[in-house]
Amino acid sequence: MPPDLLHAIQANLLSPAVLFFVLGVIAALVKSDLKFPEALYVTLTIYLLTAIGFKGGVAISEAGLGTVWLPALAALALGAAIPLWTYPVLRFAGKFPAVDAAAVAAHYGSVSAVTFIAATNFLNQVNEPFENYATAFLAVMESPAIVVGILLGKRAASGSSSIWGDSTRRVLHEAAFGRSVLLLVGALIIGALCGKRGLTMTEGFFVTPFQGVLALFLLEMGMVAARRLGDLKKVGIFLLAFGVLAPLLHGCIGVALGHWAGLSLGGAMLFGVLAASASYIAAPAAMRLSLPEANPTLYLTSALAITFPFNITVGIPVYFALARWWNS
Amino acid sequence: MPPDLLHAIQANLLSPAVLFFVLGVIAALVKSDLKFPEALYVTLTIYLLTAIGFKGGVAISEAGLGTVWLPALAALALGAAIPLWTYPVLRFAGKFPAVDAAAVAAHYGSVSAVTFIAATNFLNQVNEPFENYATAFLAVMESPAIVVGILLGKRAASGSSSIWGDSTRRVLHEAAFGRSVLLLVGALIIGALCGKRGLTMTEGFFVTPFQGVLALFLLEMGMVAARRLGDLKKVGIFLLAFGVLAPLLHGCIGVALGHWAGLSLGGAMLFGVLAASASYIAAPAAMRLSLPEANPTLYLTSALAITFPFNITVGIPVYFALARWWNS
Amino acid sequence: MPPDLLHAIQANLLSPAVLFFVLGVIAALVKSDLKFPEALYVTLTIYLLTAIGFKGGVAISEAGLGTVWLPALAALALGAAIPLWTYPVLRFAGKFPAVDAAAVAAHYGSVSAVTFIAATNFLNQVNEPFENYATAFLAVMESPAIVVGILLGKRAASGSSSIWGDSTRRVLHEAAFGRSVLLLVGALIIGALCGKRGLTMTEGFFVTPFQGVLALFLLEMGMVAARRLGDLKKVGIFLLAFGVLAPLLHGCIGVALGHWAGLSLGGAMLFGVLAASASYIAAPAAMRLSLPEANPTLYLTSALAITFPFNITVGIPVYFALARWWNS
Amino acid sequence: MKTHPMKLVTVICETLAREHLTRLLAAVGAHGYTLFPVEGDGSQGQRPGDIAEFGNIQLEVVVQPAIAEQLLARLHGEFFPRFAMIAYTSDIQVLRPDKF
Amino acid sequence: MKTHPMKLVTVICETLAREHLTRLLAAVGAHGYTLFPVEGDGSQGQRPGDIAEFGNIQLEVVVQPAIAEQLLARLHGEFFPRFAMIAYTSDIQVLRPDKF
Amino acid sequence: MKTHPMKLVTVICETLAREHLTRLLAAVGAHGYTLFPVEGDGSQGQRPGDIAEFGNIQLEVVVQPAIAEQLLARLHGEFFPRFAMIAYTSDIQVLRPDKF
Ligand SMILES: Nc1ncnc2c1ncn2[C@@H]1O[C@H](COP(=O)(O)O)[C@@H](O)[C@H]1O
Ligand SMILES: Nc1ncnc2c1ncn2[C@@H]1O[C@H](COP(=O)(O)O)[C@@H](O)[C@H]1O
Ligand SMILES: Nc1ncnc2c1ncn2[C@@H]1O[C@H](COP(=O)(O)O)[C@@H](O)[C@H]1O
Ligand code: NA
Ligand code: NA
Ligand code: NA
Repeated sequence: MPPDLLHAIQANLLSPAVLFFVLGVIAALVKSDLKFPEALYVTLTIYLLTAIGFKGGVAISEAGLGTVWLPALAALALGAAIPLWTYPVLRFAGKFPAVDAAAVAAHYGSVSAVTFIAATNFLNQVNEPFENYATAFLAVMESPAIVVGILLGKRAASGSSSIWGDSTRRVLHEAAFGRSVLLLVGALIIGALCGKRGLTMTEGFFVTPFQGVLALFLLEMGMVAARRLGDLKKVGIFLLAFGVLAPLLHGCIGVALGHWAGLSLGGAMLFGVLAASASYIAAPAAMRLSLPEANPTLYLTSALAITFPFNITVGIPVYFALARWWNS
Repeated sequence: MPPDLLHAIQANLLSPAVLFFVLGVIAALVKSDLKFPEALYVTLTIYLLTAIGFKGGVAISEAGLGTVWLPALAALALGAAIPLWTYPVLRFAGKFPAVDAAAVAAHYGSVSAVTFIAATNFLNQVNEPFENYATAFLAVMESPAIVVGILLGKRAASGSSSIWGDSTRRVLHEAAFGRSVLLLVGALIIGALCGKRGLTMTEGFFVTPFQGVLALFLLEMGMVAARRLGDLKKVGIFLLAFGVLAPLLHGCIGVALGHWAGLSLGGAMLFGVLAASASYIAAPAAMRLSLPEANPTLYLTSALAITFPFNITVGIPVYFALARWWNS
Repeated sequence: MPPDLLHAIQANLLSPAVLFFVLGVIAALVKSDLKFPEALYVTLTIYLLTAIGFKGGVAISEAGLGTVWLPALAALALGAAIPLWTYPVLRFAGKFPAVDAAAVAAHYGSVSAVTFIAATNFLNQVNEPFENYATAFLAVMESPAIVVGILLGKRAASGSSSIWGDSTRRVLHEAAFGRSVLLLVGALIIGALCGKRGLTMTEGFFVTPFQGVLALFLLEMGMVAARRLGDLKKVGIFLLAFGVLAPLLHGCIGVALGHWAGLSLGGAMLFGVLAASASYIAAPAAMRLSLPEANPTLYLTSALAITFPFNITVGIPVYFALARWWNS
Repeated sequence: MKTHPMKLVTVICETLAREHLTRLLAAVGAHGYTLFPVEGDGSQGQRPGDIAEFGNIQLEVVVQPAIAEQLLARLHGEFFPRFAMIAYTSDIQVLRPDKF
Repeated sequence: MKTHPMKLVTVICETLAREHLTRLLAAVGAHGYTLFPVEGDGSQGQRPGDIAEFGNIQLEVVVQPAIAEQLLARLHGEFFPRFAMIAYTSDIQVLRPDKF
Repeated sequence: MKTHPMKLVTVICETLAREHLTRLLAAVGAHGYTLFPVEGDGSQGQRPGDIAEFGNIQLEVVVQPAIAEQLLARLHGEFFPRFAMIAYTSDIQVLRPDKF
């Protein structure tokens, strides 16, 4: 490994956020009675999403929509496209049933907001500037892959009655107004409308405590991810490998695409992180709603117990090294 | 409309707090799955009340009780008096049953802490100074109208057994020790005892994040208010008009009284806001307890779905313009 | 009383944190409907423990483990030893049944994190420096006394079946991985690994709002403690006296030991506070699990309704005066 | 184990009726109760439960059949007309009949 | 007080089935329901409930016996194969039979 | 739909008994359980539930009648003397008897 990469990995592993994640993993493994209340989990989610949304919106108001639309479109297209190649890989190389392949593919095309936030945290830490409006890419990448994945899966699954029947409408509703999209897009627009002045007023809340809140949240996510570790043996070696290789591949593609779309080193790296990350809240919820036949153990374990920890610890510095290599 | 007023309305509508309120309204209208946990709602309430109480108390310790008592007494009297004219209007012009008229009247004499806080936020934003001890007026205005309203309503309603019988005692207990009064008055006294030094110690909590927390809270309140919009058609045109005209009238009276009591422009405006605002938590709870015969749809819809959003968006800049006009 | 002590007591009583504690006591006594949601209580606990753990860890990384190990060992030994003399006192002078004496003894050997935090708050307020790594003493003192107390009690109690049988293993598990130990020790290690740079990144969360959060938490603890006041008459005069005299005695011993272990005035005082404080969450939970025959009214009332309020209000300045006297 | 028949009365109602209800329980002679917040939907609309004051509670009380009877009668007469609520009884078996 | 027999159907299931369930209730003609988050353990593993999406809800609905029958049949056919859940019915007594 | 009789055992107890209880359930052979925090009032005073450790939980478990019997017996012998709690059983109907 090149010394730069090693250094980046070490810097990442020794950041408070990642160490709290590790503490969470340990807490779950030793079966500590530590447990976050559900209300705290939701509160942290709302906080993190509105904070990055708002800051992203302010950044858009500074940069102008003209700068943002092209890479945002690229992000959207990439998200929608990823299931198109992951589905056949899982279906034919992995021999998964069609609905399961579609469900897993949807997860990897969609994104993990926490992974994205951890990556911006990493960039701050190594003093690498990035386009703050990258939050807009996060916002547009959550839903397209979910819709594509459901369409792929629906051809195979069959809903027997009207409770299941009209789900396409509901999926599109979720894609547009689901909690995380609504908060992100809403806060983005608010930030764009308020501009710098709005940020000055609220930075004691949206900026000052942000990094510490992220650390606390990753403590919880460490526990949540580790609880799924027991399912690793149920998913098979193919999905284990997929959970590490898919993000690496998508990270490369994302970094390249981000670079091509004119982003800075930091921005291209974030693009790679988004492509590499897999959704573990929005996508599972959508799958239970629209493809309830798909086996949740498969997609939850790969997204939450393999890809998420991999990205948080090793992936982020790797995509950073990739972006640096590409840029030079 | 005078350009100043237009400008003030625009400034208000483009503040983060009001935009998050609008986002909440939208979230409810599009039936998003976004939902605040109950614990978060309570936490935000506790935070906002203790924070303004504490800061208000520090301001009292600076200004001296001698300065505060007269306007505080005026506030208390105004709160107790408002039901005396709103009740007959609702009873005879509006043709409401006596208990309903009394219940609605109680709501409009009492106050909304959030509206008050949003108004101080507005004043900060337009750099208009105000008496920080105005929180004391908020504290003394919550209960009197509720007591008056219940007395008005009790003459009409009839409690058939002892569970309902001893409610007067309980109402007075609530008026003195109910959650919001206790937190506000308690924090006021603590602030007054600690003075500036206490504020220095705790401003990283009570001041730094305050505006952002308010924005988050208004996001929730937008959802809560919007969920009641469906009831608008149930309350009739009279109450709809009342929900807008009563605050305008009370705002005028409040601004005038505040001015007369020797407050600054900002202070008089806050006085007007208090008079104009209607309670939607403390008063409904008191009505369910003491006038359970009154129809909650009437008072909740008018206070929460009409008056509250009106004040937050348009009312606040209007009362500001009034105060400015009065002052010049 | 020497004027210095009086002054210290007064300074403590007029701090926001202690005044909010008093407000909580009043809220419970007047039966206000104020109630903290359980999720808020847990959140505040997690926040306070990780914040002091993290800051303590950073302090260890500055001071070096070489400085910390000796006083930490002394703390651990003191914690384990306290039950050895409190048990016979309660058993023979107090005439308590063996399990009850053992249970109460465990509580007084263990520690109250909130009392410790309130003491650091006091030191900050009177501008007295102290070893920030003292959090390490807090971390090592929670469990030993609980283990000792359970061993003392087990000889007397008898579990009739296997649900009760294997509890020793579970007690040791709790002692090592229970929520508060895990958070404290985990955050300590994270802080030590991250060092000053980690603190710079997260101080907007772990430092800026800390004092205000503590004040809010003490508001809740005031209510919780006051709800137990009704049980005072059930525990008898002996335990009442014990609840005040034991902390005074342990405070003296702690201050002396801390001084002997080479700590500064502030550090020795914190040592005394730890010795003097009694656990009211971790120890009761361990007792219900391992000595369910012990009467919870006894240990909860003495630790929570007597010793805790005594320490928060009067004890802390007394131990401070003791440390000053010892140092001069 | 010998078990004894007892009645479980379950009440689901708006939170703001809580104090009235617990006072009614004391009045009819119940020895304890259990309650928790719930969400609900019914004839008076959805109650999402993000604000306790606008939400529901579910209250469960174990009582002697005669007390259940009395409780229901008073719920019917004094509470049903005033609050959004439902109530029902079911048959249960307990071990310590004297406790209830 | 004259009481009337009615059925209480209790469903404990993963939170993500919620929307399907409430739609099913509407489809079979229930007039209301009550629900709350719960933790659980069962054949599909522990559900600790710190993240609602990975947790359980308990849903309780009071219905006429005929509707209970229908509800159970559809739960059996359409829900049991898809979701982690249990369901059971019990006999209860209500005062206002027309409400359900 | 053919339903099968089963027993629902409900236990309301102080939170700190939780671990003992779930171990007891495993010991008597229950296949799952559901629990949630509750507030309560009883002979041992009010439990307001703002601190989980000082509050109550309600635990519900569906079991075969024979297991219910065993569970009750052990609750009576080992738990009632030690913890603030109540327990009761009721008759329910399930669709998949082999699940319990
Ligand atoms: N059929 C039902 N089954 C279960 N819960 C119900 C039912 N009807 C009403 N509820 C509950 O009782 C509350 C008040 O009912 P309502 O007065 O009909 O609005 C609702 O919010 C529900 O929580
Ligand atoms: N025997 C049981 N008694 C009570 N609740 C149960 C039982 N079995 C399962 N559950 C509940 O139903 C949920 C789903 O069950 P399962 O599909 O078996 O994992 C569990 O998480 C529990 O909350
Ligand atoms: N009669 C009752 N009905 C319903 N719940 C009860 C009853 N008695 C006690 N409880 C519950 O059981 C808990 C412990 O009861 P106790 O041991 O009597 O204090 C109480 O806190 C209540 O939650
Ligand atoms: Na992705
Ligand atoms: Na008013
Ligand atoms: Na101690």
